[in-house]
Amino acid sequence: MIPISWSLALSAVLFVIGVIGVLVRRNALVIFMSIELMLNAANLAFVAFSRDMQSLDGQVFVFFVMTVAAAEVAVGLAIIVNMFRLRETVFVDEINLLKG
Amino acid sequence: MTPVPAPQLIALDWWALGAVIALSAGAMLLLLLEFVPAKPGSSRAAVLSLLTLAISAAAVFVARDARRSIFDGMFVHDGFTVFFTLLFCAIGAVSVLLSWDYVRRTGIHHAEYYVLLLCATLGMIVMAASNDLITIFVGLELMSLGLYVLVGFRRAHLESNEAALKYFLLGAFASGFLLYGIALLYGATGTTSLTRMAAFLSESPLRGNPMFVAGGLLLLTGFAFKVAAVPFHMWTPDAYDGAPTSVTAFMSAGAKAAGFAALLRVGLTALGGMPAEWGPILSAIAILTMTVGNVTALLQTNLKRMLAYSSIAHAGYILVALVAGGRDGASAALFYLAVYSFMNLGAFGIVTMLGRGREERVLVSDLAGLGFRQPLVGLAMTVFMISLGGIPPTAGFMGKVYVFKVALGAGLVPLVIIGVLNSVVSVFYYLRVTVALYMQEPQGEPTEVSWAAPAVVALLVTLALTLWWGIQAHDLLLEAQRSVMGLL
Amino acid sequence: MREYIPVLLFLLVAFGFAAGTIALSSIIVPLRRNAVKNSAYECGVVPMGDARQRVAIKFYLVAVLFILFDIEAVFLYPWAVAFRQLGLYGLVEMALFIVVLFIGYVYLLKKRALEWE
Amino acid sequence: MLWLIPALPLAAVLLNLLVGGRLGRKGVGWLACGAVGLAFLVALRAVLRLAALPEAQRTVTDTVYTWMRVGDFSADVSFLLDPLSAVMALVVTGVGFLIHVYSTGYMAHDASYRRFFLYLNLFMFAMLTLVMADNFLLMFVGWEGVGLCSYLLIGFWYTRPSAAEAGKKAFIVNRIGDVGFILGMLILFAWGGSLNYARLFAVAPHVFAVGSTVITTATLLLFLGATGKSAQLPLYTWLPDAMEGPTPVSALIHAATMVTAGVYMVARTHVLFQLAPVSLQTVAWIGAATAVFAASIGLAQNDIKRVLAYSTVSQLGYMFMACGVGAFTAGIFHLMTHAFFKALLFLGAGSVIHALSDEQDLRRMGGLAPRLPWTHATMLVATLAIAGIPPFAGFFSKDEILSSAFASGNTAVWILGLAGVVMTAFYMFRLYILAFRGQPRLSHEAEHHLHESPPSMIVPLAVLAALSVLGGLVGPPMQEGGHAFARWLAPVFAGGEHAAAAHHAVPMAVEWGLIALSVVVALAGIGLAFRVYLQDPGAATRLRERLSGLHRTLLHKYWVDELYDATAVRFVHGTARSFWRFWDTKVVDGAVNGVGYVFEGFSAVLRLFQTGFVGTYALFFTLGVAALFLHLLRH
Repeated sequence: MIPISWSLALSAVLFVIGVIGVLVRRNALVIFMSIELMLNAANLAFVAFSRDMQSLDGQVFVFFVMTVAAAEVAVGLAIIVNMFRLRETVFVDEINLLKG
Repeated sequence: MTPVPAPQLIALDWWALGAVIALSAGAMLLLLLEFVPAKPGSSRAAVLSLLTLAISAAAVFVARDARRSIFDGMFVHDGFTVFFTLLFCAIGAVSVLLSWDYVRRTGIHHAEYYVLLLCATLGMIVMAASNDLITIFVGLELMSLGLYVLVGFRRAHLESNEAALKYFLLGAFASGFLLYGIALLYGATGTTSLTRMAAFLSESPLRGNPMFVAGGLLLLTGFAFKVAAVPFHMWTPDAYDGAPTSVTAFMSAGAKAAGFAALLRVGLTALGGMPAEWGPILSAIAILTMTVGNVTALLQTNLKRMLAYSSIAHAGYILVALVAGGRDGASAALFYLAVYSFMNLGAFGIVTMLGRGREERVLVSDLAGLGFRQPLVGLAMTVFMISLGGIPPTAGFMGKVYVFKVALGAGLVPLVIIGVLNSVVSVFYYLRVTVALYMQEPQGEPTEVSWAAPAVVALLVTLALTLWWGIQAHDLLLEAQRSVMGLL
Repeated sequence: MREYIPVLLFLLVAFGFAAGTIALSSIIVPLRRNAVKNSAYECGVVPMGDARQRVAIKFYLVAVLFILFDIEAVFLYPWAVAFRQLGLYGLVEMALFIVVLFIGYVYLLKKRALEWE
Repeated sequence: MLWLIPALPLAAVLLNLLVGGRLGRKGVGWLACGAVGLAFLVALRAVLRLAALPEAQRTVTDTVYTWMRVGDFSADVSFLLDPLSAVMALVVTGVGFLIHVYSTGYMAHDASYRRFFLYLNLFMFAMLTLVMADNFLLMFVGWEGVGLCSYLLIGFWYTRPSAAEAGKKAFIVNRIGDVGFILGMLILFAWGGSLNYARLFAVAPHVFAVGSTVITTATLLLFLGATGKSAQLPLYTWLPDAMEGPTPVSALIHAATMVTAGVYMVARTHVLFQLAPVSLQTVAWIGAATAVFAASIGLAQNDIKRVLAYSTVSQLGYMFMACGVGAFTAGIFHLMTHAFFKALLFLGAGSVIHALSDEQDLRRMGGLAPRLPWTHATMLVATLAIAGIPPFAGFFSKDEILSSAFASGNTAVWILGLAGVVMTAFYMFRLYILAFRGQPRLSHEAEHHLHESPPSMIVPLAVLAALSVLGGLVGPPMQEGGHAFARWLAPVFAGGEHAAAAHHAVPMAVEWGLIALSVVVALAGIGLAFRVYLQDPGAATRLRERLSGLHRTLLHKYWVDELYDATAVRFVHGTARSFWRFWDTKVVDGAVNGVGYVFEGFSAVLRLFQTGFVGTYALFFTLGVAALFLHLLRH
């Protein structure tokens, strides 16, 4: 059996990769994918804890997170596509009408 | 293979769940009604939304004295839930009234607008009523997803879309942190139920357990984002600025109150009062939030942005109450939230009325001379501004008095002094609005006001409450205290 | 303090790994841009036209809708596993769940979101 | 029924808002004056009832309702009538009523007649709330309210940029003072546990050690609030600018009532101030310094209202001086007499301005005495009163202040006070002479329209003149067991007036000496004014003949006059003017604006962070999280 610390380490690494991805990428879609990575890192942690503690709560939580993530995809993609239609760009460093 | 017992719902529970059921049903009904042709320009959707909100509020009001824990403790019906459900229904209703004419003017009059507004309200209620991190998360996302779309509802409008994109990306980012925090808390305590977490912690306090503390902090971060606390606030001015103004009004009141509701519930129920480690952190955040919000607002020329920064600053005052902690702190926060919601709705409400047709006037200078041409608008705006500035005899003043009183009681003298200094600074930019109203002549085309009966009703209600709670704060205060006492 | 050292190490490893991979890839990969390299990768076939060409929005719409409705399976599975234990209550709840989704489906149908042309 | 006193003007405000448009000018005027007049009568009846009570029970409170109650903390809307607030309520409603009546004449031709009375009544409501509150919180409500009204009324003619600017300045300076007030209040609450006067003052001696840092800080902060509202050094600059408002406003708000709120507050909290000797010393010194400083500036002003404004600042300084040496009775006494004669001076000045078609420059007046007989007579009374000539009201109160200062051993403060007396007499008679005596120097236009004011303006002048003559008689010096006014206030200041006790220890002869000295000094100032301003070669011969005795002696020593003119006057003028130019416009304004610039600078910097880029926002978010974790690691 894989020790829980390994799963947790993996989850932490995934999370940090996600955070760094959000910080360094400029394509809104890629940023969004990085955020999904963060969510999945959390999912991994949930599942790992769940198995470690023999409790189902964590796994149930993962279902909800997945659902929410799917809904977020729908909304997010809609916003990003609309942005592309209006501005012909998905690069977040070209989008700053609102500032100050 | 023992059967899982079905939850036994007594009649009272159905009333308690009434708000949630009514809002879900109302939202779905509105979606389906889209396909029953209506007269062009019909107000069906708005009326139905109001009705739904009224039914929700009424259902919860009927069961206001009940204390029920439903669905294996995931959903609790207690004083706290009742207080916030009523608050959210009121915020929703005022927002619907403000949207009524505004959405027509700006060409976003679709039933979906109201559906999303109802869903977001539902999310807020779920956040306040949840006693489990799972449902809190679901409620938060329900609210956020609704708001993301509402912010970007003017699809052809560059600013609206940009605001939605920023709000969405950062909101999802913050959700990631929140979720990871929940995961760590779950790992540390083995449960997501707030009650069981509290029980677990009372047996084996995890003081200093890194996983527990880190989890708590990440959770705090997630909520701090929703309430727009510095340094997690940066989305606020842009999102408020770009969003349709009626949506700005709704989210500035509702989302903030919901964030604080969840934070308070988690802090008070699960973590046994605010954890000691949070004290200095919350103070630092409160100081930063007040100061950055107020100081940045000083130079704003756009009314919506100015009010956005002001709403950041107000989150700071509420955080002061949270630092004071305990039930007193919580009741001060509730009191302030209720007061804040209405004065802010009123202020943004006036902004929704500025301009005719598609034209929107959102600059402070657009108010020039309006005080004399439109006395009601001038008077109402002045009252909202002095209330936001914490000047008597308005509700905002009583809110600050109570928050600072509680903080003094907890020995937070420096924090209170900083708060007071901040509220003095804030008066300068609120005053600019009144100066514009009464002491400036319009440059160029004077601003027209779009009068519409529903918006006027909303304005009068918020105005009356802002004044009433300034003169007679006692009832609301008792209500806030009772709600906190009744926390299950 | 001592018990935080693992956390610190943990963070260091996590950050280090992430930073390391990025750094490594930028170091060991010789950066020589040219037109061919900058063009989209299309499984060895010479790309035709700009890859940025807009895909019909329908693809995206259908894909997203598929995901949304597909997700319901996530909830159906556990229910199916524990179907007998949950009994009638579970059945009713699942029915409600499906009804809510169905309303969404009806809405989509009526909005002609699923019609291809 | 105490609540009725502030409620009456408030009711007038609401009526004016609701139906004012239909009432017409006359109706609006009647409504506004009637409400205040009625408030005066109600106040009078309440005070008479109070006086009928035995001395120890002369405290009536009337709780209207409770704003909020939290545990032991309660914020009440509750009014208090004791001898001190009785004096204030009568002065405010009485003088206020006269000024309202006057305004119906003065503002008769203004386009915004209704708005004017709306603000004025609102002010009365706020001011009465301030003086009749029985706790700090309600007092603060009134305090902010009068500030707001003052701001609205200074900027009343908002189309004039200078008026709008002056309004803003008043607001900013007052906010600085307010910070002090709020913080002082917070400290008192944090340590004293209550904001109710009675409760706080009862526990204060047990909670605060005499001279402890807490009470010193708290009282100094309160005093900062008072300096803002009462225009003392260094926060006085807004008051002269406030003269941009209509003249009745200057009389009511910026002379008789609102600006004395700071003095009232210090007197009200005398229990606390007496626990902090350092604060009391500060009050005395600031008061004395302001008294002299503002008077010296008054010497060089040519705008009739500005002279009066600096004079107000100076007189307020005397009141603080009295409080600072522990003679609170004398301070309140002077507050009352000052309300009479200063209101009269402003109204008289208003009458002059009105008669001259809005001319305010003293250099374009002169010789008005025969043309405006009523205005002239009443102004002369007021001028004599402020100069401290017996038996006019100002003499009694000012003399009491000076004697108390002398008796308390603050000789330096006393000397400053005496210096102020000379200057006061000098600049007031300078004003009087330039306006009413000598050759007319009017513009042709003003000459043409010159007319005495209507009865609605003259009657209030006459009443105030009577009060300026008789008002001092309630407090003649050297009475066994204190004079009537002191006995009336004794229950409030009981046991507190150590300085007053010392005052009575001064031997009779010394006391007479002090009185004589202050009168002589005042007369010297007056004489000097006559000499300098009527000696002018162009001055009317009639006056020269009337003063021929004095004139001849002067003529004799013509070179002295020359020298005086060349040195002293020029010097005094020069210093006063440069003081005004430099200190007023550079240092104080600079500081006020500087605070603004600093904050705006911060604001500009903070705005830079708001780049509009999602990446920046996410970065700050992450940095925030990182900071939280670093904080954890350190603990």
